[in-house]
Amino acid sequence: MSRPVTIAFDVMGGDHGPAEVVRGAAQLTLDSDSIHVLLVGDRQQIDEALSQVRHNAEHLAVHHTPDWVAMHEKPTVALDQKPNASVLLAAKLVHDGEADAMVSSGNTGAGVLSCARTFSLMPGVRRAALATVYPTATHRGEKNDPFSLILDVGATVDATADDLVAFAVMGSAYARIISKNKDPSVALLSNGTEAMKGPPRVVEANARLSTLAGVRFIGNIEGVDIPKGTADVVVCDGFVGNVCLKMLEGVSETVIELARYAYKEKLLWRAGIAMLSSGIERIKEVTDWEQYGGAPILGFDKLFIKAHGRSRARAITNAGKVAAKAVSRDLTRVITEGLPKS
Amino acid sequence: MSRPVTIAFDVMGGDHGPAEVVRGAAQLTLDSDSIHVLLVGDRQQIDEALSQVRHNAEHLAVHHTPDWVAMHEKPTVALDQKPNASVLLAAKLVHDGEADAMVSSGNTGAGVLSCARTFSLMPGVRRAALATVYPTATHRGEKNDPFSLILDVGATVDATADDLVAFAVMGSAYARIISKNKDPSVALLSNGTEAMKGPPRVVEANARLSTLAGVRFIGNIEGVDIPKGTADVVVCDGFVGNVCLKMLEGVSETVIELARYAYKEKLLWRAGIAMLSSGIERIKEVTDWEQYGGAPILGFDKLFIKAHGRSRARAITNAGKVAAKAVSRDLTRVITEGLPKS
Amino acid sequence: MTTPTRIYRWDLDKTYLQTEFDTFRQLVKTAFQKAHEKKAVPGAAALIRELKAAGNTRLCIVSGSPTQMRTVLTEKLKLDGVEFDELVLKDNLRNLVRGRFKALRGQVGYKLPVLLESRARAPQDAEEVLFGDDAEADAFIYSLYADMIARRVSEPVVYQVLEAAEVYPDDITRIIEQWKTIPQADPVRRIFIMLDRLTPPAYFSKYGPRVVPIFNYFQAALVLLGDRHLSATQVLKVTIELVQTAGYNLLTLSNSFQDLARRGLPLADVAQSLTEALQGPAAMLQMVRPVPDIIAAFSKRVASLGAQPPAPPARDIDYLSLLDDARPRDKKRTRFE
Amino acid sequence: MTTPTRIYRWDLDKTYLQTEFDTFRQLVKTAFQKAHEKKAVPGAAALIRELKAAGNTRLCIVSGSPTQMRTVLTEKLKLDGVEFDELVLKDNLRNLVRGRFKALRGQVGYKLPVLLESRARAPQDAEEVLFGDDAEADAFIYSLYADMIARRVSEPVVYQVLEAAEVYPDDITRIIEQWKTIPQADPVRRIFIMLDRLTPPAYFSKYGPRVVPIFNYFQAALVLLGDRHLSATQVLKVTIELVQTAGYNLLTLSNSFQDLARRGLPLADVAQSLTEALQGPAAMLQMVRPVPDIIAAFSKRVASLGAQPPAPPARDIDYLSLLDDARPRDKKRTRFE
Repeated sequence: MSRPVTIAFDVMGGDHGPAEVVRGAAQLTLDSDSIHVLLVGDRQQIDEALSQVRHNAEHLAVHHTPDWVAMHEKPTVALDQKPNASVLLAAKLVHDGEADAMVSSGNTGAGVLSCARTFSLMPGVRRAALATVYPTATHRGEKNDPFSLILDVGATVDATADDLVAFAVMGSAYARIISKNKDPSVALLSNGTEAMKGPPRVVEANARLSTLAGVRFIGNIEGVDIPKGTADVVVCDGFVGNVCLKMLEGVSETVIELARYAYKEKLLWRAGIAMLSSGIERIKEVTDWEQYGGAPILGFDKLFIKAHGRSRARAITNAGKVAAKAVSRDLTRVITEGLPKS
Repeated sequence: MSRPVTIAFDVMGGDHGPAEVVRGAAQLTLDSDSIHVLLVGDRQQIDEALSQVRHNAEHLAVHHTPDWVAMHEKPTVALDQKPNASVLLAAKLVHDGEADAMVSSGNTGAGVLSCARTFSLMPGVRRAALATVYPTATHRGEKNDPFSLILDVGATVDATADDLVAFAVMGSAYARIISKNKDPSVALLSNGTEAMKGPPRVVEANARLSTLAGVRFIGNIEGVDIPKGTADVVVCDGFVGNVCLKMLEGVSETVIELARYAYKEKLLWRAGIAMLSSGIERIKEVTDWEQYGGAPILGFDKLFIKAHGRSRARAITNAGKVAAKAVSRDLTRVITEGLPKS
Repeated sequence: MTTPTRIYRWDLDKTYLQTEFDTFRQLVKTAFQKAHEKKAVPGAAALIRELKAAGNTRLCIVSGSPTQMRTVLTEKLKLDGVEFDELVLKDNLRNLVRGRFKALRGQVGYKLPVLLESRARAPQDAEEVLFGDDAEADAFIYSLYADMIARRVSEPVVYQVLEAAEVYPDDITRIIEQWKTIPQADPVRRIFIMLDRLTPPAYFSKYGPRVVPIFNYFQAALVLLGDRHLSATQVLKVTIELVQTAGYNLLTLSNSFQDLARRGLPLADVAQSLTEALQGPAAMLQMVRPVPDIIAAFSKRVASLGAQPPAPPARDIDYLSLLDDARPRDKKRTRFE
Repeated sequence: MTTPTRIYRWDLDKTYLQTEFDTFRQLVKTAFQKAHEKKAVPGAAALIRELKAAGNTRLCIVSGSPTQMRTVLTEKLKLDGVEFDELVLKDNLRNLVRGRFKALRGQVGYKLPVLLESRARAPQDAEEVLFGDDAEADAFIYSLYADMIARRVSEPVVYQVLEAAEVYPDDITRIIEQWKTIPQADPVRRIFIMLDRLTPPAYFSKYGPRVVPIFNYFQAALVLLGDRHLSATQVLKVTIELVQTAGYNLLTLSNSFQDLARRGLPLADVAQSLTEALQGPAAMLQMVRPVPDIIAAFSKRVASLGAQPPAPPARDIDYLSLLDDARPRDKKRTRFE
């Protein structure tokens, strides 16, 4: 049995309400003996949700707070006004050692800000990064994983070359630990594969990564390589990464939309789609990444996994598992050791 | 009959060789009485290609040069070494009035650099932008066009707020003329829809566009809005735009790859796919934008349409038509009039 | 002694013993297990020992296991240091072969008369605490039994329930007659339901606050401390067994504590008693290490719940409408349902 | 005069007249068109007038149109100022009704004897220039005719070709006999093929450099200037008709000029003659405005081709293998084939 790990869940603020998060966390208490969950949110809603779902109460605790940050709220204002907002409280509980890492499917900005106000940056890291996995056409690692990791996707809008190098180290460590990929390839996202392509920060980061030990840097990649899965870890600033990530989501939605449109159109197509259904399920499984795990905020001494706002229970469960794995395999230490010594 | 327009085609350097470009240009001489084509490239290869294809020689001329820039060549070096490279020669012919606009499916950098060395920037424009259309889930304009325009996608890697404003004006004018969309909506790509979201250049551009007459600015959009088609014209710097554009291509390839994989897998799926074929054709038509026209370089006094390297004849024909339309509708004048007066 | 006799009635399989017989293979294995191979649910033996330690108590065990297993079961209980007063086993082998009671008739028709017979022999003022599990209809049968003795349920309802449960008519007559010989009383203090299948505790709220679903016997011990069937020191002894033999720790214990608190069980006095017991001189308590943490952890868990809502009130139970709930579920539920 | 007689043989439909009869509707319309409604191919009339102006020339027209149309066709040619010496029409209406020659037999079996008959009547030293189009087998028939007179093709080959073209046996006999009465000579200087269907010019390279596919009669005029059948001034007159009546301009003219140059036709002398003609005092030439541009444009187009490769050599024609090519295509090709 691994050493027990406690994951704090910000139960409030996800698109599907507290019940979905509670269900996902409850499932975690059944799936693993070594993971404990700490549900932070409105006690009554949590208990109401728990009354509907099997769970192991020995591995579950509730920290009540009626306050939370809604999706539309401005993070700074909301956290200033609500010191007991569930997401901030979850971060504080992690900081206080009540839990080892946190998961939230609520307002991303509020999550990142809660970390920034509560956690410390690792020595050698100047800015945090939000990383996320997405499915690709390539499979990798021990688990034959179709996912690549991309960071930053929104935490640091104006990353410097130093930041990009740190992101590369953090992403590499995370892929190694979570994807069981012993030696993940790391690439910089640019507008050309040549080392000199891109804005100065990217060019400089390329030069520095080329000589950094411990990271298997494969150079620059282009946008086309993102869905192809050319690199296991894609490094970029938060502005570019955020646009890319949201675009991938949009494309996925659009493809599904088109398929639905085609479905309505013609009887013959309908028959065809019925026959194809198992195949489409498989494609959807690879395409519809929203249901897989979450996005880690890397760079702080404590880990925060940001699950998608639209996460259903299964995504929450997976986010919790990922968080627990990162903690039990000591992600923070691995990253600290990998950062360039200055 | 519209006034005759001559389009110079850089025949060399596309992925499919000169024959494909010649075929596309030859078709143009059949499709329109008012378009002339000037084929710049190796005379022997051009004649060889013409021997295979119907064309109207009255609307076609050849400018021979054996030199050209390959895809892998570094533009500055190649153009320095080959002053008679087809793409540079095409630009010079446009500059000299032998043609009104140029089309190339070769090395993009060499194309843009040829323009930069040969054409003049319009007054009020500090940096050029490479724009391209891509298919979306939304339809727009008189032609019920599923395409949105995005710029810059690679010409100006580090755009300032001023540049982004100029790009918005250029994109708006181009959409108005080419897509017959009387009042195209224009948006800034950012990591959030709020006006204050994004790096300083984007925030400032947002503020300036909000008060600029002549452009229907709808604010910031996110990556998810790109495939949705929320805006008719998407404005961003060349770094972000390049990554996005190439990612869209990669996603398209990946989806097709997955479909092909599914096809092989199972007899039942094969039957289903056969039934669906017309539906898939329709989806592919909307998804597989590589065959549509090309990407205009905007900001110079002369127009350059960059066709995709993988362009087949049909794409070349369309690129030529788009170029001719832009010339005959006086795109340059429309843009100049729309720029903010300083 | 002024305290009345206390009767603790226990089911065996899944309540006292960790039994798996959902597959035929498990069933056969269970049937041929030796005494020392059988495993008790963590804390069950310690809890029974502590309950028995008060004296003037009776431990009555009713099991669906066949009489042929009496020897091995007796031996197992002896190994665990559990002294019982009654051990009722089922009279034929058929039930074993069928694996478990397939029909409600099998449960109601067997357990209810056994309980009534045992009660008939008991002192009239004897209090009872019953232990069952969520695998079968224990909550239903125990509650029906309690309410029959208290005459909170009418003869026509009992008749209808037995009929709906497909108990044979002459068995029904016998049960009703037996019942009538038992003087009216309200002896059942608690019905503990061990959540072997992790049925959500709220599922049992329809049986009223008398029924307390538990994830472990530490929770039962806490409730019994509040009910004054155990002392704080005895609770600690049960706890020590859980920590030492089943890997329980501060986290699981305090989570279990909070779980009860969230369900509205009044634990303030319990926490107070535990604190005092821990601060006492008894060196044995040092085994729960680190000592001061346990109370801090419990307090923190309770504090983190905010204001405590009132405990749920007692309620009348509508047995007829609960009959369906009480029917045994056919399969162990899978994890991802 | 020391120059020998020059015979210009013209096809009518699609070579001289802009005729559309690919659909039944077009066919009927063509049949009932009045003379002034018929339109000549731009520059054709001017070219014929200039060719005729040299004197000692014969204009022989052979058309597949039926004899019933003689009046309207004669009237049309008169309206255009074209004076012909022969106008051979087809002897029955069937061809009109069938729209156009459906079989090679219809073409070879009709046109070849007509050409041979006309040649039999001509002075032995008469040179010939033939005009046809790419809609039918004109390049094939004209080349065969030329090579038969020159005896570059043997009797067995002619026989096989006619047989393969399904010409009736007695017709074959008559054709061969007629041929034998004609003295050996090599009078055919050029065969122009008007590219009505925009067949790629290279398609005709198998007929050797004698066959010159043309996109317009400006190209024919340029070649005839090189062949000394026209003067530079005459070429400019043809050009002026094209500019004034058909929207030709500097661009289309210089493109046409370059097209010939690319195909290896030697145009250096032609350009020189044109330059001199334009620089002459004739005020008429001022109509081609802006005057200096035309030569500059032509020079630029030629210069932009780099070094001129050698002109293609004359070659023997393998008529048997070309029979399939010569069969009329069934439909006008669509644009996106």
